[in-house]
Amino acid sequence: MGRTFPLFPQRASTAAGQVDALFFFLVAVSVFFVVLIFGLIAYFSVRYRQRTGHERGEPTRTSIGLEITWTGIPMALTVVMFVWGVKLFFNAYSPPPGAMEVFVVAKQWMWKFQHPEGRREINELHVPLGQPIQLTMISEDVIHDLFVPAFRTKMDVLPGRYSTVWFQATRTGTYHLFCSQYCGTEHSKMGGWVHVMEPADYAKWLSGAGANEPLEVAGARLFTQLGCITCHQPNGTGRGPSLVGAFGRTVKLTTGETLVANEDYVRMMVLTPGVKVVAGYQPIMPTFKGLVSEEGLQQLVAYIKSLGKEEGAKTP
Amino acid sequence: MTTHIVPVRTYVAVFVALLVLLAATVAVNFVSLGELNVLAAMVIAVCKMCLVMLFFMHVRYSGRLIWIYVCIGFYWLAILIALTLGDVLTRAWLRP
Amino acid sequence: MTNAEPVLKLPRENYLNANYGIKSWLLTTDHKRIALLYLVSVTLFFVLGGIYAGLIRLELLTPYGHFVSDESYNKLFTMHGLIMIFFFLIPSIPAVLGNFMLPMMIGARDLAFPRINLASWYIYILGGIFTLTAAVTGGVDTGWTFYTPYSSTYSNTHVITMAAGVFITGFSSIFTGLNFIVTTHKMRVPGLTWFRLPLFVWSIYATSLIMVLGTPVLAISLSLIGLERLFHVGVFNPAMGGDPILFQHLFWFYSHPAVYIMILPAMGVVSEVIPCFARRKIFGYHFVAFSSLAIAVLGFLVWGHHMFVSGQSIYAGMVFSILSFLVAIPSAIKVFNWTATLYKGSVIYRTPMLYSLGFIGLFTIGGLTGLFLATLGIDVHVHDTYFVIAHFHYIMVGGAVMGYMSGLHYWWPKITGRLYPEGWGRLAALIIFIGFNLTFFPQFVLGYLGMPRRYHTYPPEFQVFNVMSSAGASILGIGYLLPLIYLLWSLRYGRVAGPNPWAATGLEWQTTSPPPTDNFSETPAVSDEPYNYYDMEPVPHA
Amino acid sequence: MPEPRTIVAPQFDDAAQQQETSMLGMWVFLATEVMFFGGLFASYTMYRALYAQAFAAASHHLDIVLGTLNTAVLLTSSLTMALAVRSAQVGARRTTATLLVVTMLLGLAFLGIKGVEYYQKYVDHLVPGPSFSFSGANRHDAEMFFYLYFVMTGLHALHMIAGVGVMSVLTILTVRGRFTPAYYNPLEIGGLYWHFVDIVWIFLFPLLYLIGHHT
Repeated sequence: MGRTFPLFPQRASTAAGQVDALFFFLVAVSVFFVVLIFGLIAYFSVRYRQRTGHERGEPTRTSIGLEITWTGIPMALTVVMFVWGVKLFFNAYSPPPGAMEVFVVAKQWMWKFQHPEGRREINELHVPLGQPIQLTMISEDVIHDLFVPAFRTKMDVLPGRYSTVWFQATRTGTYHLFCSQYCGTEHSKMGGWVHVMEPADYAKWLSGAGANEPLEVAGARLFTQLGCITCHQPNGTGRGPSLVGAFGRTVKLTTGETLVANEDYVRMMVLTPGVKVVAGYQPIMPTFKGLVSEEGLQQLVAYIKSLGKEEGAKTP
Repeated sequence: MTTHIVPVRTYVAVFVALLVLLAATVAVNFVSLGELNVLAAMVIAVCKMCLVMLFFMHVRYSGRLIWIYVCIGFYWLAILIALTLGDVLTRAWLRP
Repeated sequence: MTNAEPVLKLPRENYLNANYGIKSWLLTTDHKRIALLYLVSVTLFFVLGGIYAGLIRLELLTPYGHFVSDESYNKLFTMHGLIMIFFFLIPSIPAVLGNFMLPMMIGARDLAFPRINLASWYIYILGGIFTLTAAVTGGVDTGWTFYTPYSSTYSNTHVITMAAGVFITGFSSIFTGLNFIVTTHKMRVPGLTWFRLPLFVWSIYATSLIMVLGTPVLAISLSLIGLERLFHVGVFNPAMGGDPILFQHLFWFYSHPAVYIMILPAMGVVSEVIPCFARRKIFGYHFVAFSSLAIAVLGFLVWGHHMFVSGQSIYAGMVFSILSFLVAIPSAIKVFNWTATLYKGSVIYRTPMLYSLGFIGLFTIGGLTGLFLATLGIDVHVHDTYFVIAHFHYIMVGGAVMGYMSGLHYWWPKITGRLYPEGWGRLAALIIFIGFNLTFFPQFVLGYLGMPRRYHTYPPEFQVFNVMSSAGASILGIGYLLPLIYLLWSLRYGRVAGPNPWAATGLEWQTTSPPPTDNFSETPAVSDEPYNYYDMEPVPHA
Repeated sequence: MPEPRTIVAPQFDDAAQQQETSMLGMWVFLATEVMFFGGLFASYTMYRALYAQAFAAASHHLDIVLGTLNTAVLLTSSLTMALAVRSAQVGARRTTATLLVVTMLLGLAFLGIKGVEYYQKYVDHLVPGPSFSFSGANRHDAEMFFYLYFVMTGLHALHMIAGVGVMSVLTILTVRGRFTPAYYNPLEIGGLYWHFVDIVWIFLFPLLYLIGHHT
């Protein structure tokens, strides 16, 4: 944080080293071509400079061989870059199973985080070392972007749709967290810090804020408060389908379409229930738009997810 | 000038064909063909467009350059729609 | 100065003195006069955009945002981007140099539609008036990218006025492009086949294709933003089931190819200047010509690389990544061919040549750093950071503006009939090259360090590089002031150039400088391939 | 017919070059127009893919009879336009003028019918905005359909209005005897524009009125 003069960003995640390796490969290729082109230009323009004022250049002949060479070599190099880049890219957006899920809500101009154990924080994110962390993010207003340079991770945070990114921290410390998608007046102040802690310290930090309610418990309470429970009964006898084990399952809709019940689907069903009704049910569910905040929605998602894990457990 | 004068008969024949196609597209709409309904509607629309362009707009009697510029707009439009749709339709693939 | 040259005189009758008075300029249909109208107006916008840039760099000297407020800073970079892109870079080479030179290079008396050409300028000015209105009444803070839903719902600034300005100016470039396409097809002199065309014409033709096919999509997406702001319903509003990413698709469908609108004409200029001052026919003419068309076509297939982290499908990201690599190939082909042209040439260091050599170097760096951004894994880290800023300034300032300066100096004697002081020209080129690199190279480091773009305040550890950048910007500013002064000076006091001061090939040099209103006293004929420098006289001494 | 009326602008060598040039110019302009509407067609395609059900439901609120009638009106106007150009080619001035007026009237009829449809939508609260109401839970998606409907047909109607303006100028020029079998460029170009606007409608009709089958 002090007045240092860094030339290279810190490396604090499993992805950082991999991204840097590819970066250095591209730097090497670039330096080679820059030296080649600058060198040739300098050499030619000195070696073949006009001396007497009467010389003329030699006639030009087309050389198909040369043209093919300098088309082919760059093309081959770009294929290497492409394949290598795709590998890292897919990795950055495919969270490993079992990652710890932190929910993020972005709004002009702050970041709100909810840990699975229920602790909430603003503009600061505490994470344990060595544990894959999946961020499930949504915006309340415009497009934002969560960027942690030390982790080499970045993902836009959209209104109306969840986006995810994941990382696994490898060094304890405090790192910059930026909003890198322009979002209005205080865009440059919409930042904070990521604190990577030893797992034991993290556990201590979690319990430090007094009694925390795990997210799925908060979600379960909302589920009761909003009256969802009256129709979505765990034994399937209600007017709506039972949500036990529903998350992640492929569902068939009244229209004949099928889709996978993911976070977006859960959110959509709460806000605009009549659009994608599960086959065999009536579109009678009322909308809860305006009655539940983005944080509340994330708690409901967490709750319904937890129902998927343990059959019929955790009834409030 | 070397302009081609199309006989009135041709114009009228094209017009009748257009009206028949119009009737066809409305008629097909009253038959349930599932996904094929969209296809039928679009195929008929493209046929109508070709008739208008080839005869009313004299593309049939025009040089290669005109043909290129007739096609170019549609080609670019196809790029726009195909790549945009490519994004929308594959978004759900990664995260089920 | 030793050999006794004949004393040159300006031609008695030329397009500049054919008639006088303000009306003879404002109602002219002469492509050469319209080019000068554009020259004056784009220069004014360049100065304005430059002032915004100066204020941005001044603010970023310190990390804490001492100088202006958050809101003002956001307006500064928005106006800088909008003015530089839509009112300077896009019209600069096509509407000034292309307008002047295209008909002359193909031996025509004028463009195909002279009145539409004049109308284009008026449309451009009208768009400019809207923009200035938006600027004077408080500015716009959406960023030049107008991302929704910020621009459509949240911003409280004059978005509609500004969008209208860009919309209107868009039609100016559509009509310019249309005019160039038709002129290139239909107005060439007998004997001037496609493979005898100067490469500048090829590149302007490719540019025009992009203008004609891309700009309307920008126009319609800006209209949709306007409608959305007016009626509070629209296609981009997520609260209404709209998808803000759709806007990004439509916007970049134009705005990525727009980068090629800026760089392709500059490449055309370089392809003229390098053979002339290397006294050698261009290497690989067909490859350079077709690479322009390849860039125009492939350039439309890569827009999604601006959206790798936007929530676009990652499979679409993959497709856009490979296509983005593909579009780098024709640019590489050009660079290698220009370099090969120098081999066994007879190189003369005149001002246009210095700018063109600078172009090749800076464009090489800009192009190679483009590969970093096309590489998915790296883009995740550097997207929306100063790395991107540095990259596109290497392309747009190091590339397009260098090319524009090169072309302006190369054709200045043809346009005005007079030579500028060569020593000052070389000095300015050197200052600009140094100032440019000092301004923008540190930004690559800043970007990889993780400094996001559009940041008014930033962590203090980034200050050193920001100070370097601001220092470079002041050198760059001086560099741009010099040509403004000595070019104006040369209008009156410059040495008379004569019809062909560079002993260059090309039809534009076969008429007097400045040319007569009809361009040629008799229609020239072409029976040979271009750039036959082997049979040309040597260049006269400076 | 008076030959001097064949005006060749100074930048051209002869009338043939002038004619080819203006035709090419118009086709390039139409390519631009394709992309101008293209942005809307792309938006439409995307949302129709996302909200297929709602689009079908909303589409059933459009009047298929008026839509079909309007299509027929426009197709007829294209025929009269093509015939007008033809009669100019053979030098039948009066026929040309008459056919142009008929074309113009058909264009106005189209706009009139469109106006009736707009009014019905207004009465039915189907204009997007605060007063929009749509039975069924997918109100937003239906609103999106109607928004696109109004923007697309609105832009088309603007083109029609411009087309009617062009027609009236052409009629005046025809009556004044400005066109001859040797020079009728403006007519031919005006015709291209009119047919293009017709083609846009040929696509708008099935895309907006004929989604999901009717029973």
